[in-house]
Amino acid sequence: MSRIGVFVCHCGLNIAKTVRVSEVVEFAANLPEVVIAEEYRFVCSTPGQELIAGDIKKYNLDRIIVAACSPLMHEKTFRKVAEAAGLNQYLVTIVNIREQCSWVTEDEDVATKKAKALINGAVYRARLLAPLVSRFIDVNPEVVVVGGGIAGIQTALEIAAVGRKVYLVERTPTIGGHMAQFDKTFPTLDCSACILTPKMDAVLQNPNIELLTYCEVAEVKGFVGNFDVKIRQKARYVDHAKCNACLACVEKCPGKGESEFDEGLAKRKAIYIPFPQAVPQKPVIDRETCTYFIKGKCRLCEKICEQKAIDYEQADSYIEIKAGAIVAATGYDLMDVKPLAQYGYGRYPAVYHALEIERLFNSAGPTAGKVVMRDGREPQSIAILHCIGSRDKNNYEYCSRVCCMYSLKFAHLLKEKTHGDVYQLYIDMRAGGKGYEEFYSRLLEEDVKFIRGKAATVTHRTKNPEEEGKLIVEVDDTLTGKFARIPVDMVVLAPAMKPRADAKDMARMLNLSTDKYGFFMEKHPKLAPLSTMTDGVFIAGACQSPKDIPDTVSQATGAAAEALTIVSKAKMELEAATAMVNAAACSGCRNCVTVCPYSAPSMNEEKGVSEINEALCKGCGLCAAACPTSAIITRHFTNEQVMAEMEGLMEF
Amino acid sequence: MTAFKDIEERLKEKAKDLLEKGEVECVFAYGRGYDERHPRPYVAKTKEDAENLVFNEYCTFNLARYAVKEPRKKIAVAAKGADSRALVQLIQEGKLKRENLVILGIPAAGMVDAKSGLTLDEKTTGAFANPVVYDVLLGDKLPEAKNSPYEVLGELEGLSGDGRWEFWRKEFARCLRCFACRKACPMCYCDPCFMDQSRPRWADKSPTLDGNTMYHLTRFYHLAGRCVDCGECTRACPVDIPLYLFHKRLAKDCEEMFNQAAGMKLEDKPVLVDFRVEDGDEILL
Amino acid sequence: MSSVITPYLEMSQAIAEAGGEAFKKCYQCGTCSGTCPWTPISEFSIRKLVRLSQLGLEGIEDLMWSCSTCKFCVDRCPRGVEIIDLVTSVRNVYAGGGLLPQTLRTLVGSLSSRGNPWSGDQEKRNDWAQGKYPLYAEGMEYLFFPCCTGCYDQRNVSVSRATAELLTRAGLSWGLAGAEVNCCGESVKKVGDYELFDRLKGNNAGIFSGLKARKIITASPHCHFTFKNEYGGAYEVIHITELLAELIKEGRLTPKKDASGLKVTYHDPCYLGRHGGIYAAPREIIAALPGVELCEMDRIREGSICCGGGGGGLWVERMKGERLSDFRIEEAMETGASVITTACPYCIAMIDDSIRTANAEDRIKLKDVTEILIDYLEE
Amino acid sequence: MDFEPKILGIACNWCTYTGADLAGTTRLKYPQNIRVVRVMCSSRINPSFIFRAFQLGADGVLVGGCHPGDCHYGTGNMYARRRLAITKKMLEFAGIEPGRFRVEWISASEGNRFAEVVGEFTGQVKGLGPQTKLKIKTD
Repeated sequence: MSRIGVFVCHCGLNIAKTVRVSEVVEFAANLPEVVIAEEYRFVCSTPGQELIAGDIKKYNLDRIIVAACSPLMHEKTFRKVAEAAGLNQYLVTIVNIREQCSWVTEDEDVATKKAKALINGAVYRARLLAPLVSRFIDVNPEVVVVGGGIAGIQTALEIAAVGRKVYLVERTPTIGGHMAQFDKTFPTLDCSACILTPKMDAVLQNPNIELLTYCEVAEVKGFVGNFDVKIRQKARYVDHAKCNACLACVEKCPGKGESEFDEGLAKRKAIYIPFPQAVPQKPVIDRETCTYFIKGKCRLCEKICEQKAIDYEQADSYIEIKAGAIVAATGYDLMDVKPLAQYGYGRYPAVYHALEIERLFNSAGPTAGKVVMRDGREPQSIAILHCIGSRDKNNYEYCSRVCCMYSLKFAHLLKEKTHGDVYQLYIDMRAGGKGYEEFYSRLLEEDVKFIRGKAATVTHRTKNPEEEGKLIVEVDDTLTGKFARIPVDMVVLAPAMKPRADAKDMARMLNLSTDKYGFFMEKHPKLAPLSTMTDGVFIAGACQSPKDIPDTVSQATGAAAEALTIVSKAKMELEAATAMVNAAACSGCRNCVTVCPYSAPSMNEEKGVSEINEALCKGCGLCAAACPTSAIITRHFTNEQVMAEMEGLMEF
Repeated sequence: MTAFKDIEERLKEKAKDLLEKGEVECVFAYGRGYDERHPRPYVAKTKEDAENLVFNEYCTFNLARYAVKEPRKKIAVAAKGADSRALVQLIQEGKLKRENLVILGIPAAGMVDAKSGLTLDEKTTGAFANPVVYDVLLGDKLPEAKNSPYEVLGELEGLSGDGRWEFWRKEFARCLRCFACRKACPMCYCDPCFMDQSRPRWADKSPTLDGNTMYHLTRFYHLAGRCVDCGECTRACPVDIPLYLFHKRLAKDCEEMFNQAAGMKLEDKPVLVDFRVEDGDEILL
Repeated sequence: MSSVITPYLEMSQAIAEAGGEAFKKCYQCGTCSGTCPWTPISEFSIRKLVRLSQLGLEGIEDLMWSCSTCKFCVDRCPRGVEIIDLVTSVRNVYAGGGLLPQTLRTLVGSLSSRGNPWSGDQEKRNDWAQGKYPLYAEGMEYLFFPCCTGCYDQRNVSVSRATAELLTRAGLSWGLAGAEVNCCGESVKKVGDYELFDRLKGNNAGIFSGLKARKIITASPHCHFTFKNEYGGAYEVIHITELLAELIKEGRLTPKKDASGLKVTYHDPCYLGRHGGIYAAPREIIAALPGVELCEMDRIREGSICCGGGGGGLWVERMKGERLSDFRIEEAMETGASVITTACPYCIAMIDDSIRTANAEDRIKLKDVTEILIDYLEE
Repeated sequence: MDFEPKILGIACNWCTYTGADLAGTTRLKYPQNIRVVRVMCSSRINPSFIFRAFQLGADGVLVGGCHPGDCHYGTGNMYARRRLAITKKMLEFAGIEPGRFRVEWISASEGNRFAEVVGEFTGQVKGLGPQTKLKIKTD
């Protein structure tokens, strides 16, 4: 037998105007196991709360029912009152007689009757409630950041700044990401390297950051506060512990490969660092282009290395890390524009994509900063084509957000470097951002020709002698309504930013959802843009959607704060109203394992029954309804509790 | 069509061969009962046992019912059309492993329910003549039934709601709660069954109309999208409740709504632990 | 046009209701008009047509007859606007108002009274066959449907004969559609006369189902498109080039005559290529000629340029310098080819006309793929 | 006296229950035959709850959840949709008027929709009269 106290609130006249409170109280007082029923003008007020606390002690109540406003309003308030009075908070039941009773009818009889039914249901349910104890688990204090572009670098630095250990995992041989490839950044035109390399160096110097380059995440297990992350260290064939970064090996190496960093516009050695300011400064050997690996002979690097750091026998190895939180900052890929044959990329050498032109601008790039085309000429006229693959149903429907601005930047740099004619072919000029519209305005004054129309075709088919030797960009200049043929020396495409080719694999490992393109889904587009559906995993930068550097850095800083809210606690409170399996009743059908979006249930193959990891459980009850044997108990919403409430409600 | 006698011979041969080579620990098939009309499930563990195997038109049992109890052993199972679907469904549910099973497929038409004398076909149960998955086929493939297995529902579907309730009320009222249906069903592997639970108690322990209704409706639901239409429940029922009609109707609903029939493909997921975003709300109307 | 505009949304609504609804998605980027082959050579702007429909503005009637429904813009449109549907619905709305140009009136009139666009006598539909080929009867494998143009247009009649001859030599079981069939209706649908289209379709569909046709071979990609996408019958629709390529692969037709030194180019018909997705089959047929050299033009396959004959264009008079086929033969000649091949009666008619008006007969010959195949079939 | 049906509502905490609250906050009026049980997610609803509700004397049962795609738990309502669709078919085949059972996706911002649905559904159930088929006979 339980001892239930019922407290009915007038809420001033909000309830009392339509519900005959005294009649309801009298009704409640006569329900079985109800020891005391009281009414009060404002139960949520301090005296109201004191009334409840007093009655709990006075009548030795072990359940309380508050009939007042919606539980979404004051459930927390009354739970606190109960806890303070020594009653477990889960033994509080709120009956909603305001939002779902007194406010939605004017008929006193009807409202009073419904209030009674609702209280009756609550009494039925309350008898079956059980105290629940919040449990705490230890939290691993470390954070894994996946991706060493500007987003990952920023996140790692912020977390390290408060003294927490960070593992920064980068799959290429250096951190820096796409930003390291850029020459200038819009709209301020600061030199990208000048603002990025100090940060890269800071990563290297920071004792709280363990830099794991040439590494990939192989497996993620566990849950918020307790992740087990397995990292694959790809074989570098160079022992970085021994290497002193003299780079004599690079100089001597006869092997040649296409420089990924220079977008294939230059060669690199088989043993290489991607670019001079790479972090770390120590090289790796690319098996595919190494003479020794191809022909079995050479070993020049080994001969030259005084440190004896070359190790051709090196194999992939694995590093296991325990982490409290994970930040995914895996960035983007540029869309492959070759399939869009109308723009001639790959067919005409004078057609470049955005990252290629970035490298041409860069003084450390393949042309030492001169805009020189593949045939050695300096272009005297250039067309920049916006929205290649973006805002396009046939490719990517979204706006890639950064292309308008970097196209303006290209126009500026091209003007500056070539003094040639520059055309911008755009659909809509999107310059929303601090200083962006001003930058657009500046470019208009720089005598760049803006043509409102999406380029239709890039062709070599000339129509008159002036067009000879040029590429012709065909476009409807929509503002005049005239068809334009623009003869140019060079064409620059602004392709869509798209998710990494393997974003889906990463999403699977981290249990993230992706949108229809493959970008990682945030938990809420407005109110939780850095969180994901998996607690403890956060996202930053272009892996969530196309983004420019300022937005990426802001997100990265935010994601660091999010990760810190988890790892700054030694212990973490777990949801108490979770599900559990009554092993004796489990028939091992696996329904729960199949349906749970949080992977909380798993099969104990030995015992043939399922088990629920309560740290992962969110208490939705999906599994309980899928369980044919009623073996799953959803605490606070058990089958008996729900059905008892139904029974109580249907009595009146 | 291969004669039952020939199938029996091939069954014996194959069973002997498998047992002799040690490829399986035992063979689930049929043995002689007290007369020809009443064969019984039989487990051959040695090649000598294999001599005792029989097959005739009365071998209606769905042996998946027994196979499901041996998830870890390497076993061979004789499986007619619906039986093979049950095995597939059990594999989908992780209850059996394909690699542990040697499925001895039996194309069979003209099976007869010894009790009622009715032929098993699309008008009753077990419409599938050919096994859907097998390792060995012990007879020639048969043409599949031309008519829909759901045509038989027409009469009941033609009744008014009140008429249908009257029909089921009378049927449920006769239920003795002997649980033969669930014991015979290969998909009813739950131990314990929800009906054996005390928390919550879903129905009265004694057979009352209300409790029987709850039991049968819930069991029908648990089998929705899983029932392979073998008809074992109905043949097992001592008071001849036509349970298969309700199962068939839910199978039809699942095919219409989710485009999937139970136990047809190894890679399917049972429909009620699966979803598609494009399921659409019209299914709720 | 007045320089002040007032949106006339009722008209916009009427166009939407006639099936052009997709114009709502357009953001006026100009991809369509930049891609459209008419833009550089005429005043026509498909983008402007979309814009005028969005606001229901006048002026649209001056633009609407130019489009040859070649689908180039539709394939490129980043918004997924079904521009051809829009064009036909604009035509439907305005033609309903009596704005059909004179030349198209002849087309519509002939289709309405005689069931073909060439004012030919219905009973003479199969005269080209000179009684050499059987009519289709139940049990035969293929029903051959030569386009009306292949029945009545002199240049195209020879294509029909070549086709019939190839089918016979391959030993197929086939028969001709009887004289009671009529035009597939593709052009008249694109001209916006939905009602007449439905009538033509109804007659043909009735005949096909009466004959229990299982596989229909079409000579014209326009018939191919229409039977496949608009009729919805329970038969397979096969374009002749698909079938011939298959027959060559199977060894049932083998060109043996030496074609060394022969340079051939191939023009992709819009309705075979972009509408039908068939690019490889005709090229495989050409490649089967022993020693032949296929000299491709610059703009081919998905990027091919229309001859101008689609969407009713065959019946629209155009000024010199505004005929796409004129440009197309120039492009063909640039390749160094001595023969331009194609696989559509409309393309044949348009290109034939261009070659003759340009007096280019001695520089380039026009052959249908079937014709060139039969030329080289035997030594 | 007019027949006043008993209607059981089962609403998910995040969308429909909140939407029902909003109906109250905006002082919309709707028939008060409904009594709502709050669960965390529509996927918590076991079809046996629905059978049970009818046995307990409900004349109608209304289930509310988040719109597909908006489930607080990601995909809960997708499973619920399939389960409840089957439940509906079962009731119909057993001969229980399918109009006594309804599933609606009502978001937290759709207070008016909640009131509207409840109004409509109450009227519909009223028209069907008392549910006696599954109701447990106590006498």
